[in-house]
Formats: sequence, C-alpha cells, structure tokens
Amino acid sequence: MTAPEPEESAVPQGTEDQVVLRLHDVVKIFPGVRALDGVQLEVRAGEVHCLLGQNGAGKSTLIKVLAGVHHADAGEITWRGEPFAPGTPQAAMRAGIATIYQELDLVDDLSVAENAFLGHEPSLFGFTRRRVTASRTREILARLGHAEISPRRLVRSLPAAAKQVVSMARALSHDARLIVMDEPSAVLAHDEVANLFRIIRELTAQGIAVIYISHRLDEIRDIGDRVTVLKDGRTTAANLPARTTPTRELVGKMTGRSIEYVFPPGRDAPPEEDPLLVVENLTRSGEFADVSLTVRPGEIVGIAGLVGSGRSELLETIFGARRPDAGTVKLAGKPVRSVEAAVRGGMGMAPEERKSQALLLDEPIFKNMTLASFTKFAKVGFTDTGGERAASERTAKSLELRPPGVIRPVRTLSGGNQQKVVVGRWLLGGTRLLLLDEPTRGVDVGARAELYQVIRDLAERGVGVLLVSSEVPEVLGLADRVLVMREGHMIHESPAAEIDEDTVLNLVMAGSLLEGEPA
Amino acid sequence: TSNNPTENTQVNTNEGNDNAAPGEKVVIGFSAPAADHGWIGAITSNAKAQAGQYSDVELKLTEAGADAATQRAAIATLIAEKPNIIVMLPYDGKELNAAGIQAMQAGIPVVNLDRAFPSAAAYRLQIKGDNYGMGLAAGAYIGAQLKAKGVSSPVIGEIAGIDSLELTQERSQGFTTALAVYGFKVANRRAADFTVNGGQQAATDLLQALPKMDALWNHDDDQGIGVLAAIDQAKRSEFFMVGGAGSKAAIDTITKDDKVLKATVTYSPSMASSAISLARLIAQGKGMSDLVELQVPKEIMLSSETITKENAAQYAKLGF
Amino acid sequence: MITETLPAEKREPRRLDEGTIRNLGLIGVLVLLVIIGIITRPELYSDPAWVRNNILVILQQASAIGVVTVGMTFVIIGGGIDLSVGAIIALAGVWCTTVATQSFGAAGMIFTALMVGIGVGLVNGLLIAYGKLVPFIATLAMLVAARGLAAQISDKQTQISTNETINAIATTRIFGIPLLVYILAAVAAAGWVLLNRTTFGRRTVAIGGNEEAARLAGINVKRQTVLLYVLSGLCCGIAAIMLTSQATSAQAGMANLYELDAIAAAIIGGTLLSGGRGTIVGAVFGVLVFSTITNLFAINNLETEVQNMVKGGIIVAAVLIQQFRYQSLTQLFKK
Amino acid sequence: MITETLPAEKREPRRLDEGTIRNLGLIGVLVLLVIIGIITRPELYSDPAWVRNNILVILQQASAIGVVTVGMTFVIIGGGIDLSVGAIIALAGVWCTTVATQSFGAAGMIFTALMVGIGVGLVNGLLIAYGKLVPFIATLAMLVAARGLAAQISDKQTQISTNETINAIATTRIFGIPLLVYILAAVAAAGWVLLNRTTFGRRTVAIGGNEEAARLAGINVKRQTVLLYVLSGLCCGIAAIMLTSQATSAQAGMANLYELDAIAAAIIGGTLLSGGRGTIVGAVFGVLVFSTITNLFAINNLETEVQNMVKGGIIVAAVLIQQFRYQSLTQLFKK
Ligand SMILES: Nc1ncnc2c1ncn2[C@@H]1O[C@H](COP(=O)(O)OP(=O)(O)OP(=O)(O)O)[C@@H](O)[C@H]1O
Ligand SMILES: Nc1ncnc2c1ncn2[C@@H]1O[C@H](COP(=O)(O)OP(=O)(O)OP(=O)(O)O)[C@@H](O)[C@H]1O
Ligand SMILES: [Mg+2]
Ligand SMILES: [Mg+2]
Repeated sequence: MTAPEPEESAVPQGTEDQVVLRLHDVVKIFPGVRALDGVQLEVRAGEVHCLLGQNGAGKSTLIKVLAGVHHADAGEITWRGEPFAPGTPQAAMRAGIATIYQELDLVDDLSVAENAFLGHEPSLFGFTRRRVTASRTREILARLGHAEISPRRLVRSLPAAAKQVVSMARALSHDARLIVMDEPSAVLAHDEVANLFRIIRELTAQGIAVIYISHRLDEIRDIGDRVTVLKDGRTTAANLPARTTPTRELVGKMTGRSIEYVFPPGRDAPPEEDPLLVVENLTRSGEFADVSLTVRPGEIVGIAGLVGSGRSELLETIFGARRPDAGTVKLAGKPVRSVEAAVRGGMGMAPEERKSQALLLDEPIFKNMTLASFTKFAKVGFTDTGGERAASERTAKSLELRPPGVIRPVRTLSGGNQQKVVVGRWLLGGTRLLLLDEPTRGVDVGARAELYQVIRDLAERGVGVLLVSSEVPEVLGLADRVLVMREGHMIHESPAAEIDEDTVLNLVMAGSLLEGEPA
Repeated sequence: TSNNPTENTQVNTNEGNDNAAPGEKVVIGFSAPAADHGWIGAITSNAKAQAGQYSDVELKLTEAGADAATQRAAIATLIAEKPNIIVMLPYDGKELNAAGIQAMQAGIPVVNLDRAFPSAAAYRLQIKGDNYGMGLAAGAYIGAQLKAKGVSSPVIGEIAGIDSLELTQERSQGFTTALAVYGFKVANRRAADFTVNGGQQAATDLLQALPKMDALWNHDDDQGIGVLAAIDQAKRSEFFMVGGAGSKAAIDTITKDDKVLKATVTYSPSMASSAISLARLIAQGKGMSDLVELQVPKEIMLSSETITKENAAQYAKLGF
Repeated sequence: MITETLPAEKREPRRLDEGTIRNLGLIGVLVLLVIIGIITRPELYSDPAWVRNNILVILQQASAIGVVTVGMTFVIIGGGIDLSVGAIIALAGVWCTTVATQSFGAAGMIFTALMVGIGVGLVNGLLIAYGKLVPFIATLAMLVAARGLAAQISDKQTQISTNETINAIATTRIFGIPLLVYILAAVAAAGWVLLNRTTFGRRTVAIGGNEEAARLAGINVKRQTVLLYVLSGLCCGIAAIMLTSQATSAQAGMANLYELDAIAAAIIGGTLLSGGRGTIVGAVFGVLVFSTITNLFAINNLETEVQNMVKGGIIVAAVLIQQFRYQSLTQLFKK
Repeated sequence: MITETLPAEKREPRRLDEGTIRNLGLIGVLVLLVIIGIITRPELYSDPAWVRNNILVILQQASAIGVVTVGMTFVIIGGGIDLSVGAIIALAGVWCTTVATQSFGAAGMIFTALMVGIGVGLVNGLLIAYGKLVPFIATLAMLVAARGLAAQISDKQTQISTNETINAIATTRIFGIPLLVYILAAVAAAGWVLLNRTTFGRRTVAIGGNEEAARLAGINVKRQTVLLYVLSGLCCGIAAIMLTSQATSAQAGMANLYELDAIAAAIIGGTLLSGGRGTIVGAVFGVLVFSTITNLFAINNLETEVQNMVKGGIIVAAVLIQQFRYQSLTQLFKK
C-alpha cells in the first residue's frame, strides 16, 4: 500500500487572524501503534470543524493530545498564535480548551453540579460554595435546554442521555475558546441531537470554535463548517466544505475505497415459519408493561423508540438477565428464565454499553470472542485455546477487525472494533437468536456497512435478530418488521416496507400515526 | 517496666561463685518469640545481659518472629549453624516439640524456657514458671483477704491475657481452684491481649459489667498499667486488685499503696538469666555448685511468690 | 425528553438515599443489640445511672478507633486502603512517650504524636502516589516497618506516661461527658464537613469513584492521594494520644489489628471498598456497633471463644439487616 | 496502511507479557537476597551441603503458606478476597486433631481437615454469592467465628497429634527433598493448569475481570464464586495438614495472620487486588521472596524489630524493582 497522495486541500489555507488552532505533523506513538502519524489540522474561531475517520483512525487520540492527556511525540501545535504543549488537562483547560470525551467521564457519586464544576469548584477557603455551584449549574443546564435536571441530583441516578448533558455542562462551565466534542451524539436521541446543535450554534455565534467528531455523516452536513479526514493516524484531507463535499469523496478519503451502499439491498420476506422467540405480556414495573412480540428464524425485527423508552430493559429481560414481574419468554418453545438458559438455548445479546457490560478489556481479543463459547471448544473441562484462536481469527477476518490479529488486549482497540468483537462473540457460538442493543453506536461508516451485511447474512442463514436502535433509518433499512416502543409500551407494529421514517419518528415522539396515514 | 532499659535486667553477677571462672568457649543459640510485650522483652534483655557477664559465652540471637512456624524456621537455621547449646522460649511448647527433638538429635542440647515440651526427648533442661501456681497464689491471697474482711459472697473479677494461649488457661484454672477452697467463684472474666490498651479496654468493660466488685485479679502487670488506668478513669476503688508477673511498676505501686493494686504474684523473666547461666554450665559439663550432682538437673520450676506491701522492698530488684 | 422519563424531583416522594437507609439499618442493629442487653441483664438496665454510664463507656471505647475509622474512610473513599493505622498509632504513641519527648511536656508529646502520624502518612502517600505501589502492599510494608521501629524505640518495653495533662485527657469530663467522646465528635464532624462541604472531600470522591475522570477534570490525583494518607496518619496521631492517655502508657504492640477493625467499621457503615462512595456518619455507626457488641458480651460474661463465634454471626446479621431494609424500602418507593 | 503502521503479529518481536516480566523481576529480587546472604555470611554459603539444605529449608517454610496463596490467588483473580484462610487452617487443624478424629487414623484426619476447609469455604461462598455480602466483611466475620469455634473445640489447648503417619509428612523426604515441597509443587502445578488450561480458570478470570460481562455471556457467576471460596477452603485444609504435621500439634491460634501474608504474596506476584488478572507462578515466587527474607534474617541474627524495619523496606524495594524492570523493558520494545 502506498501513502495517500498529498491533496492540495491538505495544506492549511485559513487566514491567519481566523485560525486559532493549528497542528502540524503531530505524531503520537503507543507501544506497537502509531496512533497519530503526521496530523495536520487547522481550526478557525467560530467554526464547527468536523473530524471524520474510521474507528481507530486516531480521532480520540488527537483530541486527547489537545486536552493535555497525551503528549505528542513529535510535531507542532499552535494555539492562538503561540506554541502549545499542555502538560496536564488543567493546563489545557486554563488555556481555554474544554473537552467532552467519548467515554463518559463523570463521577457517579457526585451531584450534577459537582460534576459540572469538578476540578474548578467555586469555593471559599477550600469550602465549596454549594449554592453558587448549583445556581451556575442550573443556568448552564437551562442554556442546554435541560432545566429539569436538578443540580443536586446524584449522577448515578441519571439515564445515559442526561449524563451526556452533564458532560456538556462541564465543558460549558469553563470559559472555553475551543470546545472539543468526541462523538457527543452517540448516546443521544433524535430530538436531543437537534438540541445539541442549537447549543453548538449559540457557541459558534460567540466566536467559540468547536471540533466535532461523529460517525454520522448527516450530522456533519447539518452542523459542520469544514471537515478534516483522518485515516490511520494521518490527515488525508483537510478543510473540505462540510455541506457540499460529496459523500462518495468523504467515504473514499476515510476508507480508501468507495462504499456503494450503506444498507444491503432489500430482500424478500423470510419464509413463514414457527416463531423462534415468543414473548408474551412481559412486564417490569416502572420500565415496560405488557410487551408481546415474536421473532421468526431468519427474521430481523427492529424496535424503534426514544432513549429511555425501556428497550434495553426489555432486551435484558428477554435474555434472562432481569427477572420479569409478569409474562413469559419462550425460545423455540422452551421458557427462558436465566442468562445461562438463554445462552444454552442459542440466544445471544450484544448489550448497550460494551465496555462495562460485554468486554474483559485486559484480555486478548480471542478470549473475549469466545467468552460465551469456550466451554464448547473445551474437552472435559480443558480449554482448547488453539481452536479458539483459529475460530476467532476467522470471525475477526469476516468482520474486518482492525488491526487484524486476535491476541492484543481488547482495551487497545478503537470503539467500533470493540463492538465487532462483541458481535463476533455470538457469531462464534452458533447463535440462533441475536439480541442487538444499539449495535452501531460509535461505529464508523465503513464498519457499519460491514456490520449491516453481517447481520443480514446471519438472517439469511436462519438466525433470528431482534434489533434495538435509536437511529430510525437503521431500523427501517435493516429490519423486516418494525416495532415502536414508547414509554414502556409497544405501540405499533408493521412490516418495514409499509412504514417510513417520518411516521416512525412521529410515533416515537407523539405516539400517534401521522394524520391521513393508514393505521 | 521502666522507660530506661538499662535498669531493666536481672543478672547474677556471680560474685564468689567458682563456676564463674572462664571455661571453654560456649556458643549459645537463643530463640524467643518477637517481643511486643514487656515480659518477653525482658526475657531477651535478661538473656543478653547475663551472657554479657561471661567472657566465654557468645550469644546467637535468632528471634522467632510472629508465630510458631516462623520460629521453627529460625530453629532449623540455628541448628544448621551448630551452636553448643540452644536456649529456647518456644511460641508454644507443643508446637515446637518437634524442633526441640530435631536439635537434640543433631547433638545440640536444648534448654526449654517457660513453655514445656511434652516430650522429654526434646530438652536437656527445662526451666518453667508456674502458671498454675500463679493462679493458685492469686486465688489464695484474694480468698484469704476477703475471708478476713468477712465478705460472704464476694464479686470477683478476672482479666486474663491472650485467651488462646495455654498458659492463660493454666493461670485461670489455678485461680478457680484456689477460690473454690473458700467457696468463691469468678463473677466475670474478660480476656485482654497482654497489651496496656487491651488491659484498659477489657477492664473498662469488666467494670461496666460489675457495678460493684470486691476483688480483681489481672494476669499480667504489663497490661495491668492499662487496667489501673481504666480503674482510675471509672473512679472505682471499692475493691482491691492483685497483679501478675511482678513488674517494677507494679511493685512500686504496691509499695506506695496509693492504688487498688495491693499484691502481685510473680512470674519472673529472670528465668532467662538463669537459663543462660545453666546453659553455659551444661555446655561446659559443669554442675550447679550447691548440688551434689555433677551435672545440671533436668527440670527446674520457679515458684510463684506473692508480693505485698510488706515484702515489696525485698523483691524490688526482681521487678522488670 | 429526558424530562418525560425522569420524574421531576419535586413530584418524586422525597427519596432516602442509600447512605441514609444504611444508617437507619445500623441504628436498627444498635437498637436490637440494646434490646438483647435489656433482655439478658434486666437488673443492670433497670438502673438509669448505670444505663447512662454504659452509654458513655460504649462511646468512650469507640473514641480512639472511631477517630482512626474517620481517616480510614477517607482513604477508602479515595480508592486506597491503609493497613498501617495500628502501626502508626504504636509508633506515634511510643515516640511521644520516650523520656526525651516527655521532657517537653504535654504540648511536646501531642506535637510529636501528630508529627509522627503525619510523617508516616506522608511516606505512605508518596510511595503510593509517586512510587506507584499498590496501597495494600505499601501500607503493609509500613505496618511491618513502623511496628519494628516502635519496638526499637521503646526497647520492647511499655513506656509509662508520667505527664499529668496527657493522662488527664482520658479522665476529664465536660458536662459529665468524657473529653474523649468530644474528641471523636469533633473529628467526625470535621470529617463530615471535609468530605461533604470542601473541595478536598469532593475531589476525594472523584479520584476514588473515577480516577480517570478526575484526572481529565484537572484534579491533581497524586497530590490528593498523598493528602489522604497524611490525613489518615494525622487521625492515627490523634488516636495515639487518646490511647496513650487511656492506658497512661504506650508500647510497640498497642492498637493491634486496628486496621481490620477500622476497615470493617467503614465498610459496615456503607463505604465501598473499591472507593468512590462512603459516609462518615455510617463509619461512626459502624464503630459504635462493634463497641456495643463488645459491651454486650462483657455484661453477659461471655467467654472469648463464644464471643468470637457470636460476633461473626452478628456481623453477618448486621449486613443482612441493612440489605433487607434497603431492598424493602426501595420496593416501597417503587410502588 | 495498516500493515505498515502495525507489524502483523507474526513479525512482531515475541513480546514478554507483563506477568512474565514481573516474574523475572521477582527472580531478580530472589537473586539479590541470596547475594546479600552470601555477602553477609560467606562462611555459611561456602559450604555446599549447607546451601543445599538452606534451599530446602526455605522451600519447606514456604510450603504451607504457598498452598494457601494458590487458593487466595484464585479468589482474588475472581474479584474476591478471603480473610478467613488462617482461621480455616486453625479450625481444620484443631478439628482433625481432636481425640475423636485421631481415632480414625491418618486418613480420617486428612479427610476431616479437607472437609472442614471445603465446608467453611462453602459457607463463605454462599454468604458472598447468595447473601450478597461484601467478601471482605463475610470472610472477616468467618475469621472471627472460625477462630472462636476452633478455640471452643480445642478448649484453648494445644492438641498434640499422636498419629505417626501425619507427623511423618513433615519429616519424609523423597530423593532428598521434603514431601512438603512436593505438595506445594503439586498444588502450584494443579493451580496453574486449573487457571490457564481449564474452563474453570477462564470463568474465574471472566468474573473477576468484568462480572457483568461474564453474566451476560451466560456464565453462572454465583456458582463460580462459591467454587472459588471452596477452592480456597480446600487449600486451607491441605495447609492445615501440613502445618499440623510440622508442629505435630494444632491450636486455635495457629496460622495467625496468614491472610495478610497470602494476600501480600499474591499481590507481589502480580495479582490485581481488584480482580481479573494474576498468575500462580508469580504468587509462588511472592511466597518464596517472603520466606527467603525470613531466612536471611535468621542467618544474620537480626533482632525482630530490626527484621521488621528491614522487611518493610525490602517489600517496597521488591515492588519497585519489578516496576523498574517492567518500564525499562517496555522502553526497549518501543524502539
Ligand atoms: N492507550 C492506548 N494504548 C495503546 N493503543 C492505543 C491507546 N489508545 C488508543 N490506541 C490505539 O490508537 C489508535 C487510535 O485510537 P483512537 O481511539 O484515537 O481512534 P478513534 O479514531 O477515536 O476511533 P473510534 O471512532 O472508534 O473512537 C487505535 O489503533 C487504538 O487501538
Ligand atoms: N440509572 C437509572 N435510575 C433511574 N431510572 C433509570 C435509570 N436508567 C434508566 N432509568 C429509567 O428506566 C427507563 C428505561 O431507560 P433506558 O434509557 O434504559 O431505556 P432504553 O429504551 O433502553 O434507552 P436507549 O435508547 O438508551 O436504549 C426510563 O424510564 C428511565 O428513566
Ligand atoms: Mg474515539
Ligand atoms: Mg437503552
């Protein structure tokens, strides 16, 4: 492979007085990986500068260098005209760079206000000024459109979406000239993203620069001004206009190839067979009530709904990880009451939070992939690591795991590749029914297309799939049948072909079909 | 007990003793449990001080650490170094019995100090304190005093040392037996841990459980400092107290007679000094000059004496 | 949207947080222990003067270990552990009762004890924060070394405190309540304020709950870690004075196994061993449960071995009672 | 691109994993200790017979605590902790040396010790897995209770083993090497295989590394937790026999503070106290370091208090040496 050709646009071209941040040939090396390998970046005051790149391209590493978490091994950074090399996160913050990290960086047992002002608490002789902190937090939250989140509430008790708001509040609590956002929309629902964009526009109107990272191209088109594309730690294109650059070109710069389609082409409805999964009147008080659904072999059933509508809890209950208050779950006619029974019966689940719920971060990839199936490889209790590795390698190849190889610890993989490991776990296990909770969260465009294909292929082979996603196009593009969940109730069901995005969104938000649409 | 270590040892200066004349050089291996307690501390310092009295003795200290297993290791190492004789205060006589036998079989005589080996093959000489006798003496003193006062059904308290040690059991048994002679029994018994804080805590609890008390026996004068402090703090004085072991502080208090402590029954660490002297004689093949026998006898048991205000002056020099 | 899924707080029934519920559980355990005491020794409990005095005795017995537990709670909340507390007390106690130190009078002794505590805590903290030693190993090494040094300094003898002022600390009562109890109350109150109302406390929770997040928020994790061990050392210094005064003496073996007691009290009081969560009030209740148990055994003249068997059972029961209460209460609030 | 930035795994220099590096560090520490021994006591080390015997003494001293450490390592890797190991040993030792048990002969005694170990481990495991008690508290309660029961059973007396077969375990040598050393080797080897080559080991690492992930992968976390404490109890049963044979007796106070030693050895050997990672080889090296230190002190006639001070320093140094090696080696691999 050859190094990417230097593009004319890779040369920074902003006028000097506008440019607040400039990176030249920045390099960051981790043991065995050149995470950044000559990055060029230039950000102007008051713009939203988007960073695009595949999983593992180095986006998070780049912003951590800016935030003083990592130190660049080579290269130059200029911040507001001065050379810049923050030694600590505090130094970066003082210089006016605030960061919203990809992984939630909150302390569960501190309140919302304390989290927002962590590290720079308003205080008098070391005593925290709780009223001041609370009122300032309340202001910021109101500005963020979330006045309903109480500043005194413990972060532990907040749902994921609200935690993301608190992360944002923390960034705004600094008097920042540049705010870096690493996939802030990954855990946000549709309407929350709109809210986020409103705030970003407010910020840029004040001349604050924003670096925005996302895998969702539509978002970038919506909010972004200019785009810089990273591939394998290098800038492959810089300062492309966000709105007008063709998708084909962006994807090409990111992946080095063109992706013809995102969703696999539509297919014929799967044959009518007896249902594999039958859920009847499942209820967990406070989470969801009276949910009934079926999944047939080879069928992909998608559940749309807002964050907080209880879909994760539903999946976990079906999987046997939570005890239902009422109702039954049957897999191929047999009741499922525990995770072990579910796994034994051929059910698998890729949970919502892969790091805390699915991965042994310090263990090698192949041991993570075979976590649910190592007993099947084993002979009389003795494990067959050779067999596990070989099988994992095949699966890794079919998922196009990057970097290849199954021995390195999962911790060193980028988020999207970690997700592939989780999906791979169930491909290995001879799964008959796969429960997927937000499977493409944080996964790049290329890998996403691969994952979609993998899911389709599984269905073609007769595996039933129950898919939860907050991205409506994903549900519509992938599923054969769509269910809509709202506040714990299943309010709609129809074949995917008979429903469109607007209808689903309206159902999700208002709970009713659009006027004039047939029910 | 004293804050000045040099006052703390009891040695036989051997004036006018023929055996004191320098003989062939003797290497004495010495092993005692780790000392975090005054009595054991005094054992080691006495041994060192006594060895210092002889120009022909070299003392090899191998302290035994925190438990019987560590002491076994220390003894194994000591045996490999082939001293002429080993003086050992075992963590527990029964647990170290095998170590004693091992040394004897290696041709090294063993002087057992304080805690007896069950097997006679495990030692050449045994110098024992009398734990049971200590309890007996304390019980007898308390019984006699109470009887003299005419108390008919007295409330008697007991503060023991570390309860899982056999010596504690022996002391308590002796105490119960002696009290039974007078028809008395122990109303409440707390175990401490041979530390001053332990003594203070246990005594506080005991005083709380017995709002009125006639007599108290505390097994150990070292933890007795804490016991006396607790009694002061509770402002109690309606009873009298007997101590154990015979520390310098206890003897001083008894002499001054300004606290509830009226007597103590001895269990003197001076036995370590005697052990070193006798070990030297055994190694040199000499006997004890007052005995007719040519060799040192096999067993010596110290008697537990009762120190009161009347005879305290006499015992002052034995206080540790 | 979050508004819809999250009931606004005003409309929510004022929810007891887990900490409070745990503390209620511990009060329940305490009440239960007292009831057992009343049932087994009614004649003692029928005397109000005795009961009053008994409460003071329990508090007094809890005072020194309570002070240590406050420091330990901070260390554990901050994600560490301090196995050397007992050894620090011994070293501080022995150091402040040497003949030389005693010649400087009470102020000199108190100063010495506090300085020794702070100094050892500082070494612990530096080893852990900058030497990158696991707290368990670093403080275990310190345990061994500090006890050794204490034995060396005291020449393995019990050192008597002849200072009347120091010795009076244990006997002084103010409004009928022992000074020692006031000291515990003051330390606990200061600890509560420090944990809940200062940046120091909030940062402690942060580094214990999510060290990476704390670091990213610009908190100097290393310095905070050092300070936590210094705080624990300081508490040990205070406890050393209290114990020395109570026993009118100090010795290398004093405060034996205080580390286990303090950790157990903190955990029973709701502190997470993995860090990030804990309450001072709970820790103090934990200490009180333990000293009430000891008191109960004493007034019932239980033998040591029976005591131990029963104590194991009570610890398990206490934790189960807390859990039971918690679950049943959350059940209640669900409905 | 990827091939360029990331050498494919086959071409990568065979990288030593952290565990191996730590073990190398521990071997370094051992060598250092031996060198200190040679320097301080050259006359002893010049005698080959003495050296050979000394190695056997060290190994023999490490044998019982080594067996306990293997069990402890499993528990810690599985995310728990077992503070009751010393107490289990005492209970098993005392129970198997009662007059009644001894009347069943050696087989009866061994069976009893193992059953007591397994039984107590089972109770620990059930309390933790199903009673949802924090391991620290559950096993601390068990520590107190089991020692109490041991004192009760033995009536606080040291119980002498009159069984020749049992007593012979400590004195038997095969090819000149003590049987006790073979037992340690067998347990360590079995532990290594169990951890690294069986599904049991994989489950242990899984539940310790990420309990939730293990649960959602269909692993029965509760059962595995119970089994881990049973395993630790079993190791204690074995150690009880070994110690009883060495002392030809058992007593309620035996194996005092073995919990601290075992945990320390495991951690020094590279086991993460928070679970999910650890090696058996490292744990055994950790034990050897401790018993070599003790041996070094013994041959140098160090007084206990000096011993303790030096020991604290050596522990710190040992950990620092490991870290130093690790960093310098990774430095090497960067280039
Ligand atoms: N602490 C680390 N140690 C070793 N390698 C690392 C570390 N952090 C990141 N890497 C590696 O650096 C490369 C870049 O990772 P980074 O997290 O920056 O990717 P990313 O672009 O943010 O991907 P994603 O879109 O999945 O978040 C990856 O190959 C990753 O495996
Ligand atoms: N930590 C928490 N404490 C209290 N309530 C919570 C918590 N997490 C979630 N909930 C509540 O549980 C319900 C379901 O929340 P959840 O976010 O898991 O739903 P979801 O549909 O799975 O969302 P997602 O789109 O993130 O998958 C909501 O009513 C939410 O408010
Ligand atoms: Mg990233
Ligand atoms: Mg969810």
